[in-house]
Amino acid sequence: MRLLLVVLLDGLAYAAWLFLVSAGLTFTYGVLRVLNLAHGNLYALGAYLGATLLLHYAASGSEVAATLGLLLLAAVIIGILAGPLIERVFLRRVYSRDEEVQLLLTFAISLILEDVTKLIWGVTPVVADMPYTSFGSVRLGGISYPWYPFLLVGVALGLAGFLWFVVTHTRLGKVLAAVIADREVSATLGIHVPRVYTFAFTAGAILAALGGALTAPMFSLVPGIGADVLVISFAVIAIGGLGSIGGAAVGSVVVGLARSAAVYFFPELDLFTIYLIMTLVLLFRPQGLFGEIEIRRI
Amino acid sequence: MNRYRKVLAGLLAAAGLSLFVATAKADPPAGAPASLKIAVVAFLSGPASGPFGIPARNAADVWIEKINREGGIGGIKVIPVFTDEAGPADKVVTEFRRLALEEKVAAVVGYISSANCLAVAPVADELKELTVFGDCGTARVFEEGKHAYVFRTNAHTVIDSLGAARYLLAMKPDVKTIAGINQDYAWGRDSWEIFQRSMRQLKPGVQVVDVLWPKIFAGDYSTEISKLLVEKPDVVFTSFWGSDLVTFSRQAKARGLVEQSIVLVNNTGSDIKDIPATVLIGSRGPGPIAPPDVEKDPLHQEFIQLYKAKYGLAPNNYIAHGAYHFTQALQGLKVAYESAIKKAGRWPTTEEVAAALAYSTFDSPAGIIQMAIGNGHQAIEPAPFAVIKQDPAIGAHVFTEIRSFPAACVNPPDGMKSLDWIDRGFPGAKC
Amino acid sequence: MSVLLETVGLTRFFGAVCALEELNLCIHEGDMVGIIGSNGSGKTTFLNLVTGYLKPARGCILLAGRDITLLSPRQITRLGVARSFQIPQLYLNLTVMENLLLALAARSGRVGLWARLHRQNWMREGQEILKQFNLDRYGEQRVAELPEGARKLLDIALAVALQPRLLLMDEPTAGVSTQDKFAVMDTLVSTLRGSSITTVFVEHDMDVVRRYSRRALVFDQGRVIADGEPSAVLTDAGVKRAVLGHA
Amino acid sequence: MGGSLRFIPFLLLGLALITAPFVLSGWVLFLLTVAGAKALAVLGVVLLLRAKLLTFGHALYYAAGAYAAGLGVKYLGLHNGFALIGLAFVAGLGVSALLGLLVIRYRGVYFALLNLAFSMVLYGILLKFYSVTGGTDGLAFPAPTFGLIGLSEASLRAQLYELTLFLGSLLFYLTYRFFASPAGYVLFAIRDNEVRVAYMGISVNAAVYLGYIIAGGLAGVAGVLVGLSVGHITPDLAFWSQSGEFVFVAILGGVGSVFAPVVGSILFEFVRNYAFELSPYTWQMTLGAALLLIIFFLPGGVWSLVGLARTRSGP
Repeated sequence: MRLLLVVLLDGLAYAAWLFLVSAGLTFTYGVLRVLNLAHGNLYALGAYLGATLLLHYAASGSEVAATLGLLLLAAVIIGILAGPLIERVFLRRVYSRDEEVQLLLTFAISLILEDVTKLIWGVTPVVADMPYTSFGSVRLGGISYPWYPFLLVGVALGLAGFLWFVVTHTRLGKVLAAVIADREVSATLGIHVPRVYTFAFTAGAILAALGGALTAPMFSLVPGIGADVLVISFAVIAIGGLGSIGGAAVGSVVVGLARSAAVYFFPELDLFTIYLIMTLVLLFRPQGLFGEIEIRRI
Repeated sequence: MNRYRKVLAGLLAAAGLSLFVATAKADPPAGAPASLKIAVVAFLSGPASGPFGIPARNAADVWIEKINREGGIGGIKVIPVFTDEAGPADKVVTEFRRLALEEKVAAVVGYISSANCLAVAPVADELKELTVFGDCGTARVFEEGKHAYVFRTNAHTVIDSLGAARYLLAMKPDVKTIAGINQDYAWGRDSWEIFQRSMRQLKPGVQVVDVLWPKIFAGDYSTEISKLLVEKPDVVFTSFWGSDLVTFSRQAKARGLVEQSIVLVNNTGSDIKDIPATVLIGSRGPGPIAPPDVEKDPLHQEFIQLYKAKYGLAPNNYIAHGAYHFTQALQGLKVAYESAIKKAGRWPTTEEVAAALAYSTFDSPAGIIQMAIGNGHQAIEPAPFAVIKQDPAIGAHVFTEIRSFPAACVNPPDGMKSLDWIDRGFPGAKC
Repeated sequence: MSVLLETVGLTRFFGAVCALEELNLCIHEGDMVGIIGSNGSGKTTFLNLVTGYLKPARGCILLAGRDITLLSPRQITRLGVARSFQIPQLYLNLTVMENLLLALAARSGRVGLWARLHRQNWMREGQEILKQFNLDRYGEQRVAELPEGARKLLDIALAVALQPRLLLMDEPTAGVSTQDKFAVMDTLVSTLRGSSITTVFVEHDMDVVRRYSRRALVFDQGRVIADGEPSAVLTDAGVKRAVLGHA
Repeated sequence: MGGSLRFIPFLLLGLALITAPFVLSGWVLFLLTVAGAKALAVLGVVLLLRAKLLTFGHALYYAAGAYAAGLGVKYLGLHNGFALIGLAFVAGLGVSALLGLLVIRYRGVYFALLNLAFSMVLYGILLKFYSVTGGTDGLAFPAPTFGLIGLSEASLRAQLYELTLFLGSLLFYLTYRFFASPAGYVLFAIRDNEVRVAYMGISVNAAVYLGYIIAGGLAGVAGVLVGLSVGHITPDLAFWSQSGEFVFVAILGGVGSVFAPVVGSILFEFVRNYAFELSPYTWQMTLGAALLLIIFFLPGGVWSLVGLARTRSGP
């Protein structure tokens, strides 16, 4: 029973992380129908900048709670810098071209960002763990947990709720829905579609960077973290259904719990859990748990 | 061009021999090249570059400068060719062929990844290229094959984990339960295999409660740590290094794992400040953790000073052996060349240098190196271990309880495979 | 005449909208049937259901007595049902001839991976078909460079090249100018007359249906509201209102 | 008359390639061998790209081929080069036939990333089953034998080169025939319009499956040829960056011709070997920038320059 609780707690913490890193990918895909292969690199940039700000901030030694604000700031800076740049300068030119060209384009950008990160931050691990260690810890199920991962559970829930609210209850959500449903028609309705695209891509970039920034205090940052995150977050959103925020949330929880159970009961399977689930889901529901099949009009 | 230079050098030498004999520090032997090109291969990018590759490259840089300042090898100036080890095996082998066939280097020093050593060794034999491995750990290189042109002037990985077992029992003789958490790749698997087999021999009855295999550079170990906290083993053995060890250390400290269990790291490769106090750590061969005899070695002191002067940091800034291992390789080459010159009375052939290096003994910044096993192609080294302690006086982490197990205690004898030697109860070990 | 195609209680919804309701229909061998109706009356849905592109909510489809309801478009095509499309469905980056050669290869059932696509007998037959459709001057052009009208004809040619038992055409004259309309249909009908192909075509032009079909079906809001000899059916006031929106 | 003359450049090129070992340095020869072998895997990527199927996991079959042969050496004691190549080919075909059942239902991003995920699973398996695969340390490929022809160490490189040349030429010719066949054209047709393909009574899935298996088999052979040349294989063969490299080379060369992958592959290997040394930190950036330039300014790849030159100079 106590073991079950621990498995659950670890699984939830991992699920929160999964959701934070995959929300941006599925959001961007949902609106633009472009899978951003540079997602992992935006994540890495957010993480590095977040860590840098933390290190800077820790040196001046102020409030601990404000560190979260710093991490958010890092995500926004990266998103605002990279998002419009990538969308306006590059992506915009290939919307009319084939899907594989769009993938190649984001792949090219991912290669470039990988080295940009290396040029700025080098190859030695960057460590900035203030929030992780200084938020204190709590005893649950007889063992000690730091607060920070549970804080992330809260942030993930909050983010999921916020995105749900924006999509379903705001004017912006309606605009997005219109653009998703039909680009041309929404343009005739007076929606400035290119602006919506820039906005949506930037929002996705901020989300990606936020995932990274919030993770930074838990991990040490090294070159190559972006690629792993891309594959993992793709698996999560493929399970949930590409473009579905709710799907990403459910996918995260499923994978998080399964992976935690695997570490406890079948440690050798740890690496494969996520892919096993993905394969199973796609075998029986190719469009993912919450995805919809599109029928082409002929 | 080369031949022209050689002829010219020969003529000059013949004509001016009597004039220069008094002033020249060391006359180049007959048939010597104008310069000695040595390739230095290490990770300059990727996750292994920070803790291992860059320090190793820098160490080779300062050590070659020192060798040249003191007259070069056999009176010939050494010209280093630095290249990056990163990339898949086919790229690494292509690069090795380029160094041997296009750059025509006299010797290749380096390689940190075991996979690259295994890939390069047969090619070195094929191309008859003298190759001295600078860091890689796997025992397979000389236990599974004979390589006439390949040497390794540092100990192989057996000392990391056998040393860890011996150190653990020295520090905590009454250990009852152990758990392992190792990166899921070849070296992590090797480390655990050697450690648990050694423990089984040294203290039968010790129980292995769990072995965890997170993937390399996984970045998050909180679930694994929860499990270790639930299981409460006396000792947690880990082969983590670099960024993985840093992350694991931080999470383990925050969660109280360090207080609950003894954490034992066999081969550190991270900054001492990132590892919590009370953790037991080791390093492959002396260097960053230096027993008294190595500490006193003038080469050790000189190396630290040279490195600091050029790169601003001590070479053991990272508790990584790479930096020391590359100087060992260069030192071994220098000594071998010079003894081969002495024996031949002219510039030696590659085969003569190889013969001189086999079963040789030489001094290095990591102390005395003996090329004792693997047909004289594989060095043995002592295994130094320590406990990390916070020193309030200087406000930083320091090593305490330094202990070094003699080379003959932690290395198998010549001609015996490591795992057989362990399973047979370390016959011939001198501790 | 024997029944070639029969639908029994065929029903299909799009969300809450009923696109086709309880359709019971028989098409006889050798017939030339024109289906007419306003936009959204269920004409194209009917073709999509018969050819397996959509699956019905209820009901079944029989081809020469065989139930084909759950078969895929490919399987139904292999059973001898070919169709053309309202918006031409072509291989834009292949030449006109290559489009046609693929249809011929498909018909022969020899989509092999060794012998060439451009083989002599297929090329000859392809030339003939192109001639019939007045497309022979476009043979070596990429479809992407073709004018709209020629694309429409090629789309139909690809279906005819399969030599089906049943040919379904979705608005063969849509996008064709008024003066060319009859020319296109004349070409088609003369090509089809020599064969034993049963033809069903969907149209919204009353004149075309009146002139070329032997039987007219009128669809309105998912149901057949009239069925019979074209001149009789199309003069009905209710039909006119349904098709044209006014009487 | 003109028809027979057209073969002369090919004949000369063939002669030059066959006699290359007597002229070129060992390093260049080795590079050409590796580039030629990898071109086979790239050809598979190109084949799939013809049907608009972009894969970021093709290294899966490359590694499957290499490891099938590597395990053949380790456990079956196979040393015959032809047997090893056969084994790799079958492994490439077999694994792609199995996974193909799942992935052929997908297009676009799903196809690209499902392949990526599967290749990462293989990568994980190769790491996991350490005692079988040697983990990251990899497996050794001792010098192979070729039936009755005994191989001396000295001539091994030249023989491997010739083997790669002949086997590669054969497979390229077969693929060329495939591209010209109805089944090959169906891939093009799928690229343009899957609906019409189905309405011709042609099975889209079967065509994609066939293409996928052929691409898998080609990659399998590429894997074993590279393994034999390098002498050692590691799980990196299955890593995503290897797949990314194949895609890059495919786009660099272009998908217009079976020759394009060879041109792209050789160009890539040489540039990589120099550029990597010049600046290891900006290597990927260079690749990315090159890819952007190709996407925007040279969508047909380097091969389209050949076509351009031909139309400008030709009658």
